[in-house]
Amino acid sequence: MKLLEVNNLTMAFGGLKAVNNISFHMEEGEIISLIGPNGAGKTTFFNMLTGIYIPTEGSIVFNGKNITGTAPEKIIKEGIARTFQNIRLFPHMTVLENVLVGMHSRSHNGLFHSLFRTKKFYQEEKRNAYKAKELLATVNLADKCNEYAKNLAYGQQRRLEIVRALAAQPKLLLLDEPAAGMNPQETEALMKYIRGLKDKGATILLIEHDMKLVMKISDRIYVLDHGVKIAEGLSKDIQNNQDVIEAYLGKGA
Amino acid sequence: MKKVFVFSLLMMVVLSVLLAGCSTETAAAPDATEEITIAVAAPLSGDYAQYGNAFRRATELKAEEINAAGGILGKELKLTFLDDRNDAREATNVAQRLVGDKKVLGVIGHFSSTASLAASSVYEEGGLVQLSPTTSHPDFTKQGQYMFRNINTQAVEAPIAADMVVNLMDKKRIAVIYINNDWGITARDHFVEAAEALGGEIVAEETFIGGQTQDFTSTLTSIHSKNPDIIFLGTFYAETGMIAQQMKQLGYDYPLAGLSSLYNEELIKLAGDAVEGLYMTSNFFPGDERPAAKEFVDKFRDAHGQVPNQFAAVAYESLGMLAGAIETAGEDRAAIRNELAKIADYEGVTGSITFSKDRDVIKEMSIIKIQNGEFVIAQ
Amino acid sequence: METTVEHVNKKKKIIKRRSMIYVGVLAGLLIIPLLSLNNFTMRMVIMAGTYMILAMSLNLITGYTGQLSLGHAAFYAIGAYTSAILSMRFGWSFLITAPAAALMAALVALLLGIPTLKLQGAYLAIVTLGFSEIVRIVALNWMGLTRGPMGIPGIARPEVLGYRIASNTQYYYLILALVIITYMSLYRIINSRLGRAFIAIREDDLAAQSMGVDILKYKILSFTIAAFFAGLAGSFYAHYVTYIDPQSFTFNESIQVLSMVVLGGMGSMPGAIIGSVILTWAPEMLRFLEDYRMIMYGAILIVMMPIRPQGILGGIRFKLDKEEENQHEAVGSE
Amino acid sequence: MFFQQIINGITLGSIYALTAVGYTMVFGILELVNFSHGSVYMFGAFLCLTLMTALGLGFFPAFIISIVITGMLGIVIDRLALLPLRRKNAPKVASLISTIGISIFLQNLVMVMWGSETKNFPLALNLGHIQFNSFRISYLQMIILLTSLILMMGLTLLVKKTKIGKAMRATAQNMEAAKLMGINVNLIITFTFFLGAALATVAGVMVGMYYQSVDPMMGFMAGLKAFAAAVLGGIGVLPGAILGGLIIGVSETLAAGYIHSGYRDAIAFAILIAVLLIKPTGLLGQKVQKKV
Repeated sequence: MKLLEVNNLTMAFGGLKAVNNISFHMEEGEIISLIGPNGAGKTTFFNMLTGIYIPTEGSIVFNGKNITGTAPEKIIKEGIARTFQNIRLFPHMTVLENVLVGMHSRSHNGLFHSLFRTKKFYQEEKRNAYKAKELLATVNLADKCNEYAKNLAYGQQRRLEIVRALAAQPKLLLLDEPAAGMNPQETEALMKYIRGLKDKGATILLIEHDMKLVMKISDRIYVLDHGVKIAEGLSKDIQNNQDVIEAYLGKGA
Repeated sequence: MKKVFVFSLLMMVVLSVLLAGCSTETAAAPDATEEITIAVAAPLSGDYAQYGNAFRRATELKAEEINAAGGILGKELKLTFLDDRNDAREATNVAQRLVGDKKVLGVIGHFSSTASLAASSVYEEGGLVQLSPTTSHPDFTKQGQYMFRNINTQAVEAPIAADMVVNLMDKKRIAVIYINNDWGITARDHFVEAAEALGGEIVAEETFIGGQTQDFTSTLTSIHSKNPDIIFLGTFYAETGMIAQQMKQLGYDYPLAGLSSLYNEELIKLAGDAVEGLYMTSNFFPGDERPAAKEFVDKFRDAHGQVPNQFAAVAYESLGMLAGAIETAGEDRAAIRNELAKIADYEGVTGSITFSKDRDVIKEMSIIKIQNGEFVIAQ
Repeated sequence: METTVEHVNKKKKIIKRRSMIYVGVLAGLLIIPLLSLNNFTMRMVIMAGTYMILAMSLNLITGYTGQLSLGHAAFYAIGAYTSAILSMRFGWSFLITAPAAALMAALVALLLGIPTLKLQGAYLAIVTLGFSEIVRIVALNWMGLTRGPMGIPGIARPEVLGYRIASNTQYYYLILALVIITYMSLYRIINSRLGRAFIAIREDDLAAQSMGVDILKYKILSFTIAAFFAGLAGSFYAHYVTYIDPQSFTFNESIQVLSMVVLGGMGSMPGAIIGSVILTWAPEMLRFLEDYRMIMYGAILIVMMPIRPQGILGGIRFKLDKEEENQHEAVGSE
Repeated sequence: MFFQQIINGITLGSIYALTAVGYTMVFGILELVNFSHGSVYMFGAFLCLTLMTALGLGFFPAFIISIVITGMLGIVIDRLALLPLRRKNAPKVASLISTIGISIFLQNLVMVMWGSETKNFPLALNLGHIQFNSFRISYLQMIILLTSLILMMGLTLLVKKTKIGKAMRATAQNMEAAKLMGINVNLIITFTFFLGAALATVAGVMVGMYYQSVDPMMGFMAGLKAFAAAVLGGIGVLPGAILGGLIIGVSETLAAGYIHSGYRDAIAFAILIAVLLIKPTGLLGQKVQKKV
C-alpha cells in the first residue's frame, strides 16, 4: 500500500516557485532518495512534508490521511520524523535528553504526574530512558548519555539527530543530507546503519549529495531541478539520464 | 563530589552574606554613649530625591543649632540618614534596621505615603516614634500609636483652598487637575466637596501619573472645551511648570490656583510669566515676617545658597519637636512617644503646632500668590 | 558492563548521598532563626525569600523556556491585590487567599498568554512590559476595587492552622515553606517531560516543534506556572508588609527580578536563589556609600555581567539533576 | 477641539518619534533591548543645559558640543560595558542587564552632579506659532516633527547608500558572516552606538526645550515609549519608528482627551498590544521566513 502520496505540490515564495507541481509516492519499506543541485527545492519539499511550510497548491496524503497544512508538532504524531540539513540538536541538553525530547509525541506525562511524581511518572520516565539508551547504543553513543549535545563530535551529532528522530517511532523517516561533512569511513558506517533500519522495516526518504551512497541504498530516486521533477526511477536509469547529467554538470557536458 | 562541593560552597556564601549582614548593625544595648541618635529616613536617590534632600538639608541645619546650644540631655545629637528611594520595600527594610538599632531614639520620615505606610507596622511593633513631616495620607496616623505627622491633611488644607478659589478669587466654574497619588486624590475629594458646598461648580476633573506624564496638552484641550473660570491644581511644582507652559502655548488663558505643594522657587524659573497671578495656600512662606521663620530662611540660605521650601520647613521643625521630647523624656522610646504626643503650641517656622489626640496637626495657613515673578502674601 | 548488584549498590549510594545533602541543607535553613539574628537581618532574609520565589518563577519563562518577559511585576501585583482584597473584604485566611491569589495570577497569565505568546523576542518583551504597565495603571485608577493610590493598609497577618504569624521568625518559617514548595515544584517540572519541552523550545524552537512539542501550548504553560508562583509571592508580600499600593509594583520591580535571574544564571535554580540573595542585600550593603550607593549598584551590574555573562551559576549543572536520570536508567536496565 | 487634539497628538508623537529613531537604529543592528537610551537622552539634555548656563555658550554651540560629547559617551558605554560581552558571545539578556546597569549608573550620577530638582531649560528657539480658527501650531512643534523626518531620511541614506551603512546592514544581518567578509564588526557597532547616543541627545535637548524643563528621571518613560514606538513600527525600520511614535502619541492623546486621562498610558499600551497581535513583527516589519 502507498504510505505517502504527494499530488501536484507547489510552493511559491512571492513569484518564485521553489517547488513546482511535484507528484510523488512511496511504498512502505522503501528507501527513496531525493537528489538535485543546490537550490533545487529538496529541503523546501521536506519542509512541506513536515508542516513547516504550508504548500501553495497540491496535497499530501500520508497513510491514507490528508495531512496538507498540518502543523509540525502534529505531523510527527502522524508518523513522519526528520533530521535537518544543518544539524539542529538542543545543544545545552544532554544526549539522553535530546532523545527523550524525540519521544515527546509518544509519551504522556503532564503537569499532574510530573508535579506529584506518581507511579505512572516513574514508569514512563524509566521506560523512556531505557528505550533511549537502547537507541543510543545502536549508534555507539550509549556512553555519551550525560554529555551536552554541543560537546559531541560532528559525526556523533549527525547520528544523535537520526536517533532523536527515530525515538518518535516514525512510520517515515526523513533524512536531510545525513552524510554531509562525514569522512568515507563514517559514510560507510552510516550506510550500514540505514540498511539496518530498512531491514527492520523502516521507510526512509533521503536527501543526499553523496552519489555513491545514494546509488547503493536507494530503491528509487527522484531528481529535482529548479523546483521541477526532472527524472525518477531506479538507480541505474538515473545514472544514465541525459537531463540529470545536464542539471548537474550544465548543458553540453 | 565536585558538585557537592559547589553546593556546600553555595550554602556558605548564603550564610556568610547573612552573617555579614548582622555585623553591619550594632545589636548592642544602649550604653552610656555621648550621643543621641535620631534617624532621618527619606528618598535620597531616585525620582523623589529632591524631597529627601530638602529633609536632609533642613535637619542638618537644625542639628547644628541644637548642638551649638549644648545638644540634647547634654549629649551631642547625631543624625543618621537612610535612603528609602521612596520604595515601600526598601522603607520597611530601613524601618527594621532602625527599630533594631537601640541607639536610635526616633525617626523623622518617611516622605511619601507609600514609604510611610509600608514602614509604619514595623515602627509600631518596634515601639519607635515615626514622625513624618510630610505624609498626608488620612490613614497614616491610624496605623498605630507611634505615628505622628507635621503637615495638615487635605481635610484641613483643601477646604481653605476651596474658599480661596470660590470666595477670594470669585471663580465658580472650576476645572481640577490632580496628581494620581494618595495626596492628589484626597486633595481633590476634599476640595471638590468644599467648593461645591460654597457654591462652586466642578466642570472637569483630570488626572495624570506623576513623574510619567509630561504632556498635558490633551488634558488642557479637554478642559478648554468645558469653558471653566479657573483651573485648580492638585499637583507639585514640576508638573505645574509644564501645565502652565503648555497652557500658554495652546493660547489658553485661565487663572490658576493650587495648594502649598506648589511652593518652590524653581516653579517661577520653570514657567516664568505663565504662572503669573497663580494663587495658592501656604504652610510656609519664606517671606513670612515672623522671627522664627525669618531666622530659619536666613540660616538656610547661608548654608545652602537657596531659599527653603515647605518640605524643608516641616522637616526642620519636626526635628525640633522630637529633640524637645527627648530632652524631657530621656532616652526611652516609649517615654519619648508620650512626651511628643503632649506637644502643644510649639513655635515652629510654619506657625504654632499642637498634636491632636490622633497625633495629627492643625496649622494655620496663609494664601500667597505670584506677582511680578515673586511669591507674595495675598491675604 | 556493570553487574546488577553493582547497579543497585550505586543507586543506593546515590540516593543516600542525595538525601544527606537535602537533610543537611534543610537543617541549616531550619536553624537560621535560632542563630538569634536581629529583626533586620531576619527581614532581609524573608525579603530575599520572596524574591527567590519571583526569580525562580521568572527563570522558568526566561531561563528555561527562553522567552524574555519584562512584566513579572504584573503577576506579583495581581497576587498581592487578590490576596489583600479577599482578606479585607471577606476576612478569608491566608491559607485560602494565597492559593486564590496564585490561581488568579495564573488565570490572567493564561488569558494574556494565549494570544500573545506567539510573539517573539523584543515583541514579546514589549507586550509583557506594556501589560504590566496596564495592570499598574488599572490598579491606580480602579478606586472601587483597589483603592487606587490610597493603597490597602492593615492587611491581616496570616493565620496558618489556627496559628497566627506575626514575628519575623514565624514569617521566616512561612516563607521557607513557600520557597521549598516553589523549588520542589519547579524542580519537578523542569526535570520531566514538560521541562524538557521548555528547554527544547529555548534551544531550538523549530527542532522542538518538529519533535512534536506544541510550542505555543508549552510557552503558555510555562508562563502560567511562573505567574502562579509570582502570585504566591505577591500574596505573601501583602500579608507580610500589610500595606500595598500600586507604587510597589512598578516596572523597576520586574527589572529587579530579571536582574536576579540573569546575574544568578539563566536556567539555573540555585542561580536564581543566589541572584535574589545578592541583589536583595546589595543595596543594604552599599548604604555606607550614601549618595553614591545607587551609582555603585549600577556599576556592579555593569562590571559583573562581562565577568560571567552566563550568570554566576549559569551553565553549571548540578550532579543531582543528572543522577535522577541515571537512576532511571539503572532501574530500567535491571 | 478635535483638530487641536490631533495636533497635540502629532506633537507628542513626533517627540516619541524623534527618540525612537535613534533607538531603533541601535536596536536594528544589535537586536538589543537597550535601556540605556533613555538615560543617555537625559544626560545629553543636562549636558547641553550646563554648557549654556555654566559656560554661557549659545544654544547651537552647546547643542553641537553636547551631541559630540554624548556620542563619545556612547562609545565609552559600548567599549566598557557591551564589547566585553560580545567578545564572550554572551546571551542578549546579559547585555540587556548591562544597559540597565548603565541607566541606573547615569541617572544617579546626574543626580549627584546636578541635583535631583527639575530644572528650567531655556526656550532658545522661541519662534511663535501659527493660529488657525480653533487651534494653533507652534513652530517648535513643527521643527520637532521635521527634525525626526530629516533624521530618518538622513539615516536611511546613510544605511542604504554609504559604505559604512552597508557594513552596518551586513552586521545586522549576520555578524559572523560580516566578520568573515572582512568587516570590522566591533568598529561598526561602536559607530552605531556613537550615532545612537548622538541621536538621543538631539531628542533629549529638543524635548527638554519643548517642555522647558529637564530632570534626572525624564529619560525613563521616554526610553520606554521609544522602545514601544520602535517595536510598533517594526524593529530596525526607520520609517516604522516615526509611524510607531505618531500612533502612540495620537492614541495616547485621544485616550486622555476623550476616554480618561488616568488611563492614557494603559490605552496606548493596549493599542500597541492589539496591533502586535495582528502584525506580530510590527507595522512595517518584514515577516521573517523561518530559516531551516
